[in-house]
Amino acid sequence: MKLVVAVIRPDRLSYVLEELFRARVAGLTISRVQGHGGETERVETYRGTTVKMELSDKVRIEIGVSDHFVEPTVNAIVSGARTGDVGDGKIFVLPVDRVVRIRTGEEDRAAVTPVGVPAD
Amino acid sequence: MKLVVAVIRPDRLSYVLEELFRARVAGLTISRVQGHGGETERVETYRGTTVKMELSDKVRIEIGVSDHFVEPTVNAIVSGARTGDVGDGKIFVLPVDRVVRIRTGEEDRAAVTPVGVPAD
Amino acid sequence: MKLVVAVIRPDRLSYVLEELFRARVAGLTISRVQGHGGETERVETYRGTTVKMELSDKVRIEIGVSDHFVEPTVNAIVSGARTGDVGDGKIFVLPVDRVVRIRTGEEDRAAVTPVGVPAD
Amino acid sequence: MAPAINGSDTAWLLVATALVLMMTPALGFFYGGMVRAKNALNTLMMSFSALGFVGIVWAFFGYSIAFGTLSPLCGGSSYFFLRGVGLNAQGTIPHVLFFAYQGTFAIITAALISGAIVERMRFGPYLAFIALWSLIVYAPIAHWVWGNGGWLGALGALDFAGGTVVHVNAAAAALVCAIVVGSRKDYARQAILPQNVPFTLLGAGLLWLGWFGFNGGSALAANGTAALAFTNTMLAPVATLVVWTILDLTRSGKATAVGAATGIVVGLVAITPAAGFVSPMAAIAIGAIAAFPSYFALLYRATTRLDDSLDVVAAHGVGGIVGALLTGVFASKAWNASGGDGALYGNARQLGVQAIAILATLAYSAAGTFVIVKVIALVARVRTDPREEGMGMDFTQHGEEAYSRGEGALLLLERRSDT
Amino acid sequence: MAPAINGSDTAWLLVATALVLMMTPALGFFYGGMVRAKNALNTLMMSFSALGFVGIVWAFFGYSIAFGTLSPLCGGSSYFFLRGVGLNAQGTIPHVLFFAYQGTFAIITAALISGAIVERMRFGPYLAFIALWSLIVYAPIAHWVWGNGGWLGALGALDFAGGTVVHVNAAAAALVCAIVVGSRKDYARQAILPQNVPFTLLGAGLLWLGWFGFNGGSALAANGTAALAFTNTMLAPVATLVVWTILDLTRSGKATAVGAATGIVVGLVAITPAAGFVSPMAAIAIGAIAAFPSYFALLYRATTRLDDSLDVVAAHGVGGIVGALLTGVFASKAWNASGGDGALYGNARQLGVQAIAILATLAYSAAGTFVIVKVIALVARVRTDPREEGMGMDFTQHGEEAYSRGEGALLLLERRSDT
Amino acid sequence: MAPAINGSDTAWLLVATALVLMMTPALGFFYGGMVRAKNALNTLMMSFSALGFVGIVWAFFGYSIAFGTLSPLCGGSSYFFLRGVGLNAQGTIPHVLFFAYQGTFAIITAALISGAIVERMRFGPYLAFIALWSLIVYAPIAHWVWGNGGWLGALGALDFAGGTVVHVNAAAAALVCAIVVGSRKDYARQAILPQNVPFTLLGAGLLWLGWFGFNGGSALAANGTAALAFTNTMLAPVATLVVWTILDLTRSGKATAVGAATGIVVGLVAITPAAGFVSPMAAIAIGAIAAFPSYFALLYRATTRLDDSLDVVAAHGVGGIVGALLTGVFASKAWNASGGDGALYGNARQLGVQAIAILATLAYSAAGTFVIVKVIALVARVRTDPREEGMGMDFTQHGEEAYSRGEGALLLLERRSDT
Ligand SMILES: Nc1ncnc2c1ncn2[C@@H]1O[C@H](COP(=O)(O)OP(=O)(O)O)[C@@H](O)[C@H]1O
Ligand SMILES: Nc1ncnc2c1ncn2[C@@H]1O[C@H](COP(=O)(O)OP(=O)(O)O)[C@@H](O)[C@H]1O
Ligand SMILES: Nc1ncnc2c1ncn2[C@@H]1O[C@H](COP(=O)(O)OP(=O)(O)O)[C@@H](O)[C@H]1O
Repeated sequence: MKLVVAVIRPDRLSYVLEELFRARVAGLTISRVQGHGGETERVETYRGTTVKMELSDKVRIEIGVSDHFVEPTVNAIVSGARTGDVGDGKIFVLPVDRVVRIRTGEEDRAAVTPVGVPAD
Repeated sequence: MKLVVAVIRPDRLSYVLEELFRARVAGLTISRVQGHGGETERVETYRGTTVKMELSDKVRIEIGVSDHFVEPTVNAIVSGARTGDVGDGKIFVLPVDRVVRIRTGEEDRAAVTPVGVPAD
Repeated sequence: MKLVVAVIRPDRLSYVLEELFRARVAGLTISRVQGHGGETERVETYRGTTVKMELSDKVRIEIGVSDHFVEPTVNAIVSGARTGDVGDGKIFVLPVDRVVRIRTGEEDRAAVTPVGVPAD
Repeated sequence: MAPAINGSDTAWLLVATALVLMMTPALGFFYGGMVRAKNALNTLMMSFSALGFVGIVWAFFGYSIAFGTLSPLCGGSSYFFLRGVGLNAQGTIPHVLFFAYQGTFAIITAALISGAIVERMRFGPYLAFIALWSLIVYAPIAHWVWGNGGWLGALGALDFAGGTVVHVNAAAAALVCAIVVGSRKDYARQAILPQNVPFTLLGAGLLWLGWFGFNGGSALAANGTAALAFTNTMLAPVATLVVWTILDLTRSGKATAVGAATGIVVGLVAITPAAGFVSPMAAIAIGAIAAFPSYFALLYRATTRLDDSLDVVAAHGVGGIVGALLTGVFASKAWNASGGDGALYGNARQLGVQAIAILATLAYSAAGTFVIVKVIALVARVRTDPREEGMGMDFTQHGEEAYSRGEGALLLLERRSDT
Repeated sequence: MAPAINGSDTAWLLVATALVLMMTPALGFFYGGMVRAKNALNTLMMSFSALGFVGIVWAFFGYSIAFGTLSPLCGGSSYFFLRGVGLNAQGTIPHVLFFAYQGTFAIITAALISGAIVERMRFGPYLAFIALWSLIVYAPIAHWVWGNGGWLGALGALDFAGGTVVHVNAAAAALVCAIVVGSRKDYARQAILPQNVPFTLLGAGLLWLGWFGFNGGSALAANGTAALAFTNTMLAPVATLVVWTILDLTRSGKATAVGAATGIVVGLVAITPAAGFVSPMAAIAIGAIAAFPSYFALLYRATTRLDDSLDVVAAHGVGGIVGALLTGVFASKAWNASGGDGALYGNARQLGVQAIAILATLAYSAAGTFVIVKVIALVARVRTDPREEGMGMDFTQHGEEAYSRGEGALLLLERRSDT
Repeated sequence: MAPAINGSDTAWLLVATALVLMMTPALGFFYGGMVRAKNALNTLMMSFSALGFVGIVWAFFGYSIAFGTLSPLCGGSSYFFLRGVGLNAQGTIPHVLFFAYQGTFAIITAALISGAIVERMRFGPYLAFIALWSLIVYAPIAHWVWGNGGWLGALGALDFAGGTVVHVNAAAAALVCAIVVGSRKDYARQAILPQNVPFTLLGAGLLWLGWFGFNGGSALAANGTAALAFTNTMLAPVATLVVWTILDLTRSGKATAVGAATGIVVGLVAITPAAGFVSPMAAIAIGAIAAFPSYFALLYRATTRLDDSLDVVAAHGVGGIVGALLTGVFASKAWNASGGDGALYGNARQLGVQAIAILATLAYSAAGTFVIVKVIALVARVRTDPREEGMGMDFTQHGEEAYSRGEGALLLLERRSDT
């Protein structure tokens, strides 16, 4: 089992979701994050205070998949998230010892195959 | 050392916390996330725009534990979070190379045993 | 490749960022989280309802680095985040199988070296 | 009644009416800030929708029931559908304006009740309830006290701007609703915290602004009585706010913002029946005294099984009763000849009259409310099931979220194909 | 004109002017709640800046163009830079006050247009547009209908408070702007959801409050006509809100909050031209009828390529036209002798006159707007590029964020060194 | 003084008083939007609590000190506890209303100071400070300028609605407080960004609305002077807003929303002393001119060690001084016979008188404030320790959060067991 963690642009999320669903990835968790990388910095001014914004909004996607599913998942994310401009983000693939589905107690593979979810 | 990552329903959090404290797990980090899985989708309408909400609110819990603590931690989460309906969430157990307590620089086991915390 | 995950105090973030940039770490992702540990609990009252706040605001930093970069990264975080009071937070170092830069498809080391970023 | 329309009275009542109408949205924010984010819109809508559903039935029937001249108990149907409500003078202002002014009272009184059943009552039944309630409960009681030959008015009950008609009345209904609808599933199980306290403060600030029209306008003229009612509407909450803050500080060492907003409203409620009858110093006394019972009622309520979620009873009920009784104590003909003297000025009887008005209102309102809710319950499910309640009323009742980010929201296909 | 200044008329107009001025910030919140968080400030600023840039040109030129006496088509330059605008009586109120009151109308009319081009129009060109538009389009049309010897007024067109001058006018301009500026890059591609529906409700509530000054004040006196206009301004939205809610419930089973806010505004728009001319029951009819065309126009628009983002056309255009026409149906001399009779009272011709006023306004406003935008486009880029649009207008146009957390924001060095 | 109460004057003053009272909550939002979320409630409470703690001492003592007739320096105790403040005419309005109107000024003046010490001053000492300050500093200065035989008034100082009494006075106090209380621990170290700019815009919009009552009401009648003051209160901020926006655009290419809100307030401050004395075109000039010094004062302040956190000095101090001086330039008997002529009309002396009023206010206010804060510091710790400051004032002072989610909040056991 692997945990695929991706950081993408917020406005690419809906495209990435479509790609993932098309790739039959139906279970995932996202969160709103902020990232720093090669993006050009933004300057903001509030009255006399001028600040450099080191961070830009991103969305973090976390997907637990069984090993043979890593490749299609990564590809789906890349094709949905890529714009070609600096700031598209990263994907990290982490090893997972164990996965549990809370509702049933099922483990690993079984745990990440959602019930009756048409993959789109 | 392991990192236990759980995604649960927001309204189960307080129950999960109680279970964890009872299990003497006193250090954890949570964040608000949104998840997609087998839950029935929600449709919302704003004037002429109708949208399908693919994501529902969840809470993500992250707990660094020493290996022998994994089992009780997972059990505590499951018993606090389970409702039996689709959407209860998942638990991922990830391997950890190293843990550092910033305050003291202590590593690994020592790092995750909070100071004078009565486990509830 | 490793993924360094740190939980720190919000008001230490800017110091930690400075330290990280000084350490030539230029790519990272942060998110707002809440933590429970040894901090003294806070009590709040809303009309007749009195509640104990088990969680305090923290910031979670996630940094993908190549192995030889782990040490300087951890040190930078520690020196920026430490106050010496309970609640300074933790650092977790997780193994990573694979890193992908979405924009280019580059993998691993290449993927985490941002373009033309003067490390501060 | 004076025959002619007076320009300055009209000018003031135009403003007063606008201010009171604005109180209902303000109430929405006062309430909406104290619920959870997933129920914010539903709570706001419970106030906003009263503008529509109470407003319309008021125009068609309510005004006539309240201000017709049929009998001491009911105004009758003479004004149904605004028949005979024209530009002629009612007192010294145009009749249409008098009608509009009174309508804003009916609207907010019904909206007040919502505080007791937020986060769980289904929206359709709620709409039916407030519409029926304003006709069956509010309009008659308004007639009793303010209507032509209403029996409580005839009895000499003093209620300058609605301490009993509006606040005690709404609180009795709220109590019944809270009991019949039942507690929220999380009540006393999980912490239910206010999603946006600034909204609650905004609501309190705008309510205060509107209340100047509510009390000051009840003089129905721009005269000394209006000025008195106005000044008292400023001073009473000032005193309540101070006492409330001190109580907070002595209790927990912390002066809460929710408490400040609550204290302001309690002071406004308490002075409502007295505004045009008592001296400014008496207004300060009333405001200060009223802080205590409401403050402790509120603490006590939270330890009980009664999920009067936003404490309509403690704030409007207790506050309204205290205000109505103290009106019977502090009222003074020296300040308003057309008013009355209270116990303090040798007329202890007034206290009794006030008590009768309170009891009559409590009894009729509670009974009427009970019947209405039960009847509605026969035709529709009044409260949401736990699952819907868990998802939040905003989605289940209104198909919306208060603060959307748009993440993971996909446009429905048919929609996209159109373009 | 009456020679003398009347105290109560002045008192009422002072308040009415303040209320109408407040409508522009309120509009900012009504609009600002419906956009995405990254464009919240930009949308708010489109209203707030109108207070400055339209306000100043109104004082210098606009008032004279609208209320000067040169010709039936244009007021001319006699009042430029407020020459001759003093404390003398204009009607029964001081001339300066009449000027200020009319200025608040010019400001909000221009701000209304912004709803069609939010989230994409560059701010500089927007400022130039509203300033020019208020002079070239608004002021002349105001003159036609309300000005001394304006041709539409002379023709007998009835527009009590600006159904055509304000709403139809703004909607025509909005339509042209939406087309010329073009759609948002995400329009019909991604879900664009309201960032803060409570703000939209707040805006609607405050707009209603202000509208009492807008319609009630248009009587320019504290008299029966003001009371009538006021009452109708309360009743029409009440009816629209009820019908709108029922339409929502029948369509999706859910009464939306955004819908409630929209319904209130549509009702206010529809009654604007009729307020002082029709009976209260007619106001209810107008409000109820007006709900239908706007409701369905709004649904239809969303299925088209026209990104009139906040539906200025469906709400203000359709609502304004329906209201103006229904004024020609329901107007009754029995309620306002200085008004007129509508088709219902045997004067079918009035409907024709109303239609002419509508068409003239639509034509001139559309044409004028088109020319202005095109001219501005010659000297400056009118819309943002997709990248800026993606980052959000708040940062790209204003260098700010609506809700900052301060995370990862570093004070710039020079700044720090100073201390 | 005219003996009789005038209806229309009373109507207008009723409204004006309500509007000015509403300015204090509005100020809370103007300020509250600019602080960090963890201090939002504390900042709001600093305004709201002034309604209570300043309001009550004003009723008991302040009014008498300001409007009693003892001496040119102090009004004395004749009106203590509202003795003799009844329904009799004060000017042409009821005395109680005059008292209430003046009270709203005392309240907001004290609240203005809070902008200089937000995010760090402990709440208890703050309450003590504003109560004492309003008695020891505000009331006497109000007496000097507006009181019966006050020496500055006698000297011929022109301050229509409080440029010196309110704004210069509050700014002097703010400066002293900022210095004595000291900077926030993060000031000039970390970026401190506004948590909710829409709230700041909401506050600015509502402040403008209220300011019409503040300036327009200061005519104490619904007459030409009120209309003039009103119109100028509309035009000056219009001009300031335009100039401010242009300055922003020229400086950074971006017109900021915080800047727009600030510009509006600066324009309102600048016109306050002049409102009823100058022509509308002069009001535009004053508003436009006043933008410059405040704009640059604000930029400069941020580069210094002075943590006048919300720039009370730059906005109200500089703006108030500029306005007071320009009153001495533009005032014209032609527009207000009971006013005076300024330098522009051959009366250079007026400028000197204005300067004296400013200096006297600055000196007395600064000294008085210093003494009060130091005395309070003897009995209580005035500022929070760094740890509390880091946690945020909302929790440490009020035991609340502005926007709770309820996550990880456990009901306390005793609480749960009760049910
Ligand atoms: N080493 C890293 N660890 C964690 N997140 C990173 C790392 N590098 C980049 N990111 C995330 O990816 C986003 C885009 O990365 P960036 O380097 O700016 O663009 P690109 O990947 O196109 O070169 C950043 O905003 C940040 O959120
Ligand atoms: N493969 C996955 N990777 C990450 N998170 C997941 C995954 N599958 C489910 N989740 C999270 O768990 C939540 C519930 O999962 P779901 O499959 O809907 O219910 P159940 O686990 O009861 O079948 C989802 O909303 C999502 O947040
Ligand atoms: N075992 C853990 N797993 C995950 N996060 C933890 C763990 N222990 C502590 N944390 C995070 O670190 C923060 C500080 O930890 P705490 O133990 O309170 O202080 P210290 O590390 O100084 O002893 C907590 O608020 C929590 O967010």
